Amino acid sequence: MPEMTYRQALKTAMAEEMERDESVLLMGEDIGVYGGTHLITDGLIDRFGPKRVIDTPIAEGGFTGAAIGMAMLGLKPIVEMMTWSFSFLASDQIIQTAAKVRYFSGGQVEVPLVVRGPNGGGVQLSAQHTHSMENLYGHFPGLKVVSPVTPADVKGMMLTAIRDPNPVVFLEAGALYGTKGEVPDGDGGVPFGKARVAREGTDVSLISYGRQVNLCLRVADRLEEEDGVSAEVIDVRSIRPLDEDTIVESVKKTHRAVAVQEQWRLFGVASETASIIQEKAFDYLDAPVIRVSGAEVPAPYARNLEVAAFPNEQQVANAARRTLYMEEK
Amino acid sequence: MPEMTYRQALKTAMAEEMERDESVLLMGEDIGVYGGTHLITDGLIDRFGPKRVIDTPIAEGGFTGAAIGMAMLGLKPIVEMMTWSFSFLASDQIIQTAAKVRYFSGGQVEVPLVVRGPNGGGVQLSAQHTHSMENLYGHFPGLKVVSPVTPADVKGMMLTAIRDPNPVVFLEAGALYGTKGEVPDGDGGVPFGKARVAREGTDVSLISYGRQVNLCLRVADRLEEEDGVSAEVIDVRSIRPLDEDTIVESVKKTHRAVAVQEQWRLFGVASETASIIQEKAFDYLDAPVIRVSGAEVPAPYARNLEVAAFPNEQQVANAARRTLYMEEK
Amino acid sequence: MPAESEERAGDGGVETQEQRGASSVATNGDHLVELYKEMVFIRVFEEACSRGFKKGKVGGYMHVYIGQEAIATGFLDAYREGDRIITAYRDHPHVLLLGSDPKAVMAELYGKGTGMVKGKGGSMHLFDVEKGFMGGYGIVGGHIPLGVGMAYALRYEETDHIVQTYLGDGSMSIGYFHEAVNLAGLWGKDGMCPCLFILENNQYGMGTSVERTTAMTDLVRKFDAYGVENEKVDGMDLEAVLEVAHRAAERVRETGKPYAVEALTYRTVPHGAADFLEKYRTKDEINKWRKRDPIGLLEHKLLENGLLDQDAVEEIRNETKQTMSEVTRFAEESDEPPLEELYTDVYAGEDEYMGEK
Amino acid sequence: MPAESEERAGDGGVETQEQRGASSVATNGDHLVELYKEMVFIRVFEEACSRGFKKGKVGGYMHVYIGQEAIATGFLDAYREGDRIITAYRDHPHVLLLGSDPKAVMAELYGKGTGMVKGKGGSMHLFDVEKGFMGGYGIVGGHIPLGVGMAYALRYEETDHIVQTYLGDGSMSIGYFHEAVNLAGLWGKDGMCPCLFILENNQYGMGTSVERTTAMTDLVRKFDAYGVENEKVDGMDLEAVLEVAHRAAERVRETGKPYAVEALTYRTVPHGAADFLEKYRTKDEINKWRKRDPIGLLEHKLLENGLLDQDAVEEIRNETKQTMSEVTRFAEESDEPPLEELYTDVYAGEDEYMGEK
Ligand SMILES: Cc1ncc(C[n+]2csc(CCOP(=O)(O)OP(=O)(O)O)c2C)c(N)n1
Ligand SMILES: Cc1ncc(C[n+]2csc(CCOP(=O)(O)OP(=O)(O)O)c2C)c(N)n1
Ligand SMILES: [Mg+2]
Ligand SMILES: [Mg+2]
Repeated sequence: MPEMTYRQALKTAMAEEMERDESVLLMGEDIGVYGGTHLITDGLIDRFGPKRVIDTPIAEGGFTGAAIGMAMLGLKPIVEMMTWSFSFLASDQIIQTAAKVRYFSGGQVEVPLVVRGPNGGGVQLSAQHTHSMENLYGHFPGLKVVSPVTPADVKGMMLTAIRDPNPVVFLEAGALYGTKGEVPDGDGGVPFGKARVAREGTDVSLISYGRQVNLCLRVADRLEEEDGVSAEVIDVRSIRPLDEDTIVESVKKTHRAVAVQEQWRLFGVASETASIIQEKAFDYLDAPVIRVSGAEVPAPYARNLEVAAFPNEQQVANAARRTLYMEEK
Repeated sequence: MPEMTYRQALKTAMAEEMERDESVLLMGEDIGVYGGTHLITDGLIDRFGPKRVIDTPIAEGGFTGAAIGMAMLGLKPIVEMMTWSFSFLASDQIIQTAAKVRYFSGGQVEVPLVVRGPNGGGVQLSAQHTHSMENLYGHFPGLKVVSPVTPADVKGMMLTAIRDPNPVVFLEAGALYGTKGEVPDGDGGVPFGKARVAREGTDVSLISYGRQVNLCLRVADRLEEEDGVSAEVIDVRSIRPLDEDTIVESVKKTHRAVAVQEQWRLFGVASETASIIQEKAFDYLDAPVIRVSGAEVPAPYARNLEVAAFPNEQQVANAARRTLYMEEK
Repeated sequence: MPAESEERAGDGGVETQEQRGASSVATNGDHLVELYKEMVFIRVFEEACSRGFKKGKVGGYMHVYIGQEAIATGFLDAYREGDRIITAYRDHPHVLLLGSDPKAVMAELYGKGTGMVKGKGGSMHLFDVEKGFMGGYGIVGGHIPLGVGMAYALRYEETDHIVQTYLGDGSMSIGYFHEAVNLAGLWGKDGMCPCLFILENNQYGMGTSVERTTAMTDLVRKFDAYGVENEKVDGMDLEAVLEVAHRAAERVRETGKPYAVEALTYRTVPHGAADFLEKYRTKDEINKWRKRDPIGLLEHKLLENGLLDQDAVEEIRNETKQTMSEVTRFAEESDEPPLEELYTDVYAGEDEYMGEK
Repeated sequence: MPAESEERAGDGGVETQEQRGASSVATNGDHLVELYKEMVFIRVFEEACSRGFKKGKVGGYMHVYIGQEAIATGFLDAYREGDRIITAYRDHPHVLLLGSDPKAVMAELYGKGTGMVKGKGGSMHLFDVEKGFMGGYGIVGGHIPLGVGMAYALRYEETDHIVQTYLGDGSMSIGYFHEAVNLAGLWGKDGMCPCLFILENNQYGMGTSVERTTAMTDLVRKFDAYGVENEKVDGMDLEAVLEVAHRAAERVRETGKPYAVEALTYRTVPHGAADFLEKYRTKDEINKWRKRDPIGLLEHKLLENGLLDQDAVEEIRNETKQTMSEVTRFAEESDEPPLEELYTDVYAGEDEYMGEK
């Protein structure tokens, strides 16, 4: 299997599907001539031309709406949000139109739309450019929401997203665009609604998604070394549909869980995770599910503050120890 | 104590505070000359003039932003969203500016803003006009979010909201504008961050907010009559800050909880409630917390479908029975 | 003065087959009589559903088109198969004029399973995709970008279809108008946006008159800011509307560039359900505009020219009313949607519904 | 042709004290020399922080103003105490020209506790409310409505202060521009919107040139759609900017009506941090514009008129650079913010922080 970066995997999936399917096109700010702010689409305008790689004015609501119109007539637009932080401006179109028009048209239309872009923080972009949107979009029926973290998943899930006849909110781990991993060749999609067991373990389940999965993997190593604890790491990966079974199965085995999220505590994915676990694995739980979340502040700029605003190894490791009634370190 | 409708209580609070404080003003679509779509502001333009009761063009993002600008210079604007369903268009201003500008200005400004309007469904307005926004806005630090259900609370919490130096998302139970209740005279505010015990009970806690509180009260009566079960009903009332203590205390007493919400299941207030309870009252719980939520569909138009889309008495009663390991009916 | 302006439409420009075909009393009286019947039909429909609303049989929000009939009637006369139509929530006449079954429309308003969108959308969300009607939308201005995107798609697929995007005066204040029309102008430079904007200027957005929403009240000139050429028409005069409709539609079809027409009109009834007081305008104003009722004006002209006589007018009214009783009866007698319908159409494909039932 | 237009500014209109005071080489050479120094200062500041960025000492996004200096320098010369200034993320010069401590600005970019917003905002979110600077914002166009609302508040409080709202060419595509400027025009009818819009047209929004964002490229005329009068100025020519700045500011102050000025300029450096390739424009184009560098142009004029000589120019540069080393040293040597600061300023009042620490 070839190694490639998250960025390359993403581009490969889009470019390959564009080759296969003429109805796939790209839209967004500076994705063409400029090459893409994060260079995800670099070179594609030369390959596919400006009718299929459309540079738009700064108008997130308007061009997302236009993409929905295109999708309703059978095209498959992939819209880049330069960052998901700008998507509040498109949230009305995504939620009020894309997610619902199939329903309120009595099933007369489909909206095969992908909206993609970097999500989450970690590069000092401060308050207005740092958000984790999974719970916001994940709340709404009619949308599918995914959050891949490995290069292999980002390729496979992008293929699935493009082929899905429904609107897909595709949340990329922006801070990881440059990270490498093995990516299978071919046009195989990774299905939505299946969590990934990123590491097997027996004593406690660390449940997360996005770049926090990597954090959890580091914590798992540390717990193994420092405490002889075997942690299982679950990469939720698909936010809506959410794979409750894999989560519940893991906890039935480990009896303990820590849910980790970069986003804020209230109404987040970790709350949902805890809520599902207590509902479906109540009798298996040996300790409350502990949530580790971002600090309850808008994202700060200064490096040290930003680091402190997001979950860190020590917090997660200590949360795991608490579920095991071990001493914190 | 005089009896008045929810609508009157709301108007009374705003009008009285406008009398007391010149810096309070109202903005929104058709709130002046037209009288307000829901007649909340009817007559106020005659009383306070068009400089203080500003009819705006249809531009939710723009006028909410303008109100934030006013607030940053010390005015206290109260913005009407004709329905919270239109607020996706203003969500960028509410979340990206109002909630964060104090933080990213290093504390140099305050935003004493209230954004208010009807929230939730129940009157056949269908998919684009029916939303419950508490989890969406409740997620963001920098905002306060409340959801009063009685006329007394709507008056008292509106007074508190206007006086609060922070942006407040004020979610009214639109379907209850015409319902009556006793409302204390005077200018006393109802504090944020305190849940209300709407009915005391010992066997199971029914936890909700907005118009579902009334549903829970009816269910409590029914459980008492039909099953001899004593249900406690908690009106969460303030979504952010969320009064975890009152919830946890109640469950420590009853050992069982049902969390009821009109909104969709994933990442909702009920998830948060369940999550808090399992975290803080783990050893007191005799059964998993059960969530009752709206059906996972955009709001349908037809009366029968709409009724079926929202939590009903039977669902809640049966959920309560399940927590008591009783047979469902 | 749009940057890329060629000439202002109306001052010359190619005259096409279709255009010459635009009906006037002189050239095609019979067709005008047909259109008169359609206008009466959509008027009677609106009266019928208004009664349904008063009786509590129609719920939610409902907005009728009374007073504005000449606009949709005229522009949809220029509809060709394969074109797409999109509008906001004041959508009954558009879908009816496209030939949808009025029973299905009325049943939708009544919230019945036989409704055109299965009772799921109601008055604001009519759809008939087979007939080119891409919906009815409830967020003011929210459908305008959709229309623009559809126009792009039609050229991307190398067809010569166009989109007619209807919008109200009130919608011009919202960001969507600006963002979408700007995109249309931009894409139009490459012939990639055959979108005809039809501004139904009924002078109010709910209770707010145009001069209370903007300091620049010559509304159609707002399209100048995007390089989208435009003109105005008397929206009460069907013949005038027909002329511009055919000419504009063909122009858009040929060039792939957007074009905008403002049709001045008046809604002689309340905005919608919740508008009981109408404090924002006077009885006098309403009455003044009632005298320019588009159906009345056309009727007068047809009578004057002997294309209709009083008996024929009576008969058309009576026939229409009779049809409408059947339509209403159908709606009343239809069943509510089966509860199972709650869970369909959430997603396309396999997972139609995700959740517990 | 705005609905309520009086006369186009520039063709007559009252000449005020302030206006006559606008400096030209002829009328007030000394003041021009002062402004020249300010322009050099903000240029050198931008060069210094750019070096900081390259060294990795400044993080996140940072956008500098190199090439555009005449605009803020000219317009802020018309600032009067009590006025408010608001702009987007390209905000260093504005706050510096208002007299904020450059050390606090540089320390902010370096993410230090001595930064002007305590290290919480960074380059895009500078604030100095005491000096009238209401921020630095990162969502394109998002600050425009704020400026309009502030203008309303200033009249509501019956002051004669005004707001200067800066915006970029790229921001004109977004709905906020439309919604906010329309509100300004509307409120201006009652004299309730003393907002001066300053369009910094540097011809690109990131990598997208104006003609790739709109079919109507005569940008300032977009304000016509809102009844907001407007004019253009050569944004490279400080004297020209000064003239319009003072005249426009006084006009807005007197009338309470908004006004817009487009200053044509060019950013002779990359857009910001992530713009390494600049594929969207040619070296030739950049060089062409470098020849019209606003500092160069002014320097040339001052030299020609004997208001400065080569030595003085040298000295100004050297002094500025020396100041800047101190500024940079201060930023480097300052401490990061204490961790406790993470939790402050979330809320005003009692509950500054809600949550576990
Ligand atoms: C974004 C948004 N804001 C407010 C409303 C409420 N609303 C419904 S119709 C309407 C007036 C629209 O006026 P106009 O566009 O002129 O259309 P008309 O009703 O006159 O046909 C308003 C404000 C809405 N549906 N959407
Ligand atoms: C809503 C939004 N969309 C996109 C961006 C990313 N972005 C940052 S600056 C910029 C270009 C803005 O151009 P312009 O307004 O001309 O200002 P300039 O940078 O030229 O000063 C873009 C697209 C953003 N910050 N906000
Ligand atoms: Mg109208
Ligand atoms: Mg620019």
